[in-house]
Amino acid sequence: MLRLISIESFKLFRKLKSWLGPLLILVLVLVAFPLSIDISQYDLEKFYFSIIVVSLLMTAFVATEGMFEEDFEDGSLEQEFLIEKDFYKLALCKIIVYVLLIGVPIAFIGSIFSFANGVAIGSFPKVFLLLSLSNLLLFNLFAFGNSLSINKGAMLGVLSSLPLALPIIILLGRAIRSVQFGDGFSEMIALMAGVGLIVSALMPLIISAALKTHID
Amino acid sequence: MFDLAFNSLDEILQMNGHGIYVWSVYVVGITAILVSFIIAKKRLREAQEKIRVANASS
Amino acid sequence: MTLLSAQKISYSINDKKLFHGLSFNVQNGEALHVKGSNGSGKSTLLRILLGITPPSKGKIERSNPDLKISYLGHKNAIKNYLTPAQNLELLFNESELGIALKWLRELDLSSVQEELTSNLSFGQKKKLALIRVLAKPQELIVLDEPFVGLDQDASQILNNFLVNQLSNQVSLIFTSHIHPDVECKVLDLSNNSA
Amino acid sequence: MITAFIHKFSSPKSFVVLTAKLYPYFICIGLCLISLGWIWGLLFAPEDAVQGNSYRIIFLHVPSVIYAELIYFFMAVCALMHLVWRVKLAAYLIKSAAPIGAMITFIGLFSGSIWGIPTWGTWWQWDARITSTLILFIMYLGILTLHGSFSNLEKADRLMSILVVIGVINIPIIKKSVDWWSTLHQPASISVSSGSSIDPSMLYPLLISVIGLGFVLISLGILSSRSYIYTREKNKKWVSEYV
Repeated sequence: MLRLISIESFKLFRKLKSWLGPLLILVLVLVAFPLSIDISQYDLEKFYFSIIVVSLLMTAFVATEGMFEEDFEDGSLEQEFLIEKDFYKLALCKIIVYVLLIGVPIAFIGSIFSFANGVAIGSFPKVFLLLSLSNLLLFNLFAFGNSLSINKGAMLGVLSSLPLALPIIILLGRAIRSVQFGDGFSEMIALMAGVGLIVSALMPLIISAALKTHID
Repeated sequence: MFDLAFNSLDEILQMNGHGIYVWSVYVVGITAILVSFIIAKKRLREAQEKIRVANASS
Repeated sequence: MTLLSAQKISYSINDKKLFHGLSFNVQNGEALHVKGSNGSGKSTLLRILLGITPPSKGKIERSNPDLKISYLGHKNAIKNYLTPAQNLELLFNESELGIALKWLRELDLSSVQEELTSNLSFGQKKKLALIRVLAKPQELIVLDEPFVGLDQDASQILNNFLVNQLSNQVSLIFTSHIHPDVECKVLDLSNNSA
Repeated sequence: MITAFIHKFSSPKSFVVLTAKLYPYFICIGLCLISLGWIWGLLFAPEDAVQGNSYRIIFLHVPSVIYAELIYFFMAVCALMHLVWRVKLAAYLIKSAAPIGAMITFIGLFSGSIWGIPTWGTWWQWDARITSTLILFIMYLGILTLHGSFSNLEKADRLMSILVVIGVINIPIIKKSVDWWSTLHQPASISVSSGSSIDPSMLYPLLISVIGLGFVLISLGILSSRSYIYTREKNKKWVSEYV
């Protein structure tokens, strides 16, 4: 486990465009959006948060795009299979590393922007925690979509993994409401954390089966 | 229960102004199913033809 | 002692048979040379023996499920955006790294050690990939066309290494169009295509 | 033992032989029932007090959304059989059922939107049913695209099965979450069919068209699965003997 985590974080750090790219895209969208509408006419804070949520979805998708592709293309997956006999640990570690190195920074930027634009939704830690948890879920699902369609392009990725991500977005919308109205926030967090744990434990199992099929 | 709900063909087509909705839905639905049948039949014929050709040549 | 035995394995892809009913076994310290024309399924056979690809029929038995195997296929499993030294760091733990760096010098790669691997030539990348096999202790070595792209010296080094390993009771399975100077059994797939 | 049993009754050969025999009956029953149901529903059933004549879309809409979900469920069962027992036939059936499912889901969505115009004044609502049907449609497309993108068909079969199984878990989740989410905005304003409160003079033709469409779709499935089995197994001896 530790070996894989250190390998994956080493690799991700070296691939500048894989982790800096999504972050920059997020910043770009969040900056460009308020500029593209007439702020005096609309209440930006009313819907700015949903822009953050949608761009979160997009960045998570972009960030996970090449997750397994490189290892598949250069044969590292086969070597890994000879060592571990399956890909459970690999998928788990990859997801952990990606969430920590890309997902959490994305969540951080998202929360900063929500405050910079005067969105009245409770305290910073709450929003940050919420976005991080939803990123954990999103990264798991997109990793799954990615393992199905390793190098077959974004269209297939969207078709196979976006339907899975919609419940998360809906849940996030519900959670935001609970923060705004100050009721049931801890229940929401508990629910998301619970779902996140279950998904993080099970998803690598499915991803492992999919990757195994790919190298067959 | 088995009385016609309409008095004339015109009424059937009109359906009190809702005819356009009802009939367009049925036309599209029936066409879609028919087209799928035609495609399926054609594919089946092609597949059988291919196998027959392969049989004849071997 | 039998390290690995194949029993009546067949493989077909999209209902096209590649080979059929192959049976053989590999003893400790024995080499097996898989021969055959292009597309006869040599690489696939190696992958089946490794357990990566499941055979369509038949089964592979190993003396020990945790057999230590080194494998080098067509794909080098080398990261292009890292330097050769960093690549080795990914592969080996600290105690093994010394041996790996020794092989790096031996194979004449120390001059490009700090360059990006994507700038290396085909043969240099292949040598780098070979270190994975050379520096790890193992019980079975599986190589798919190991001599392609290697220069005279490197081929000689690899050949000596293989001979040395065989005498240490390590088994070897490989495909190659160049016949190396090792004593080996031959399995020819071209007669077998159904 | 279960494995042996399943394999015996799931050989593509016996499937083709059996369904070829059943096909003429199924298509006859299907066509008779569906014409009966639709003529009854369109011409004889009384006008609805609230919705007027536009409710007659129900005789196409409800059967198609029922089968949109049933076909997916069927595919999920097949996917499990394929993953657990490696039944080849199951994968063939998924592959041939998916386009039919996509088509019938499309009909369901289309008829629903058209129906929405006179009834709700809008052709789209983000409520649980509609959203999950749309997602279902996207998933059918995803499954077809995924299968189409591999040259090694056995790989394609297995990856497709994985996606189908994950999808079947996802559908109820989406439904529940939209329900939960939208109840916060507004009370559930739309309920398509109110179950047993429907008048018998409308219920009978509806039931008949549901059963009729079922037979029609099974016949369609028989046709397309047979041609798909032929193409996949064209090198097998039984195919050349049977055709």
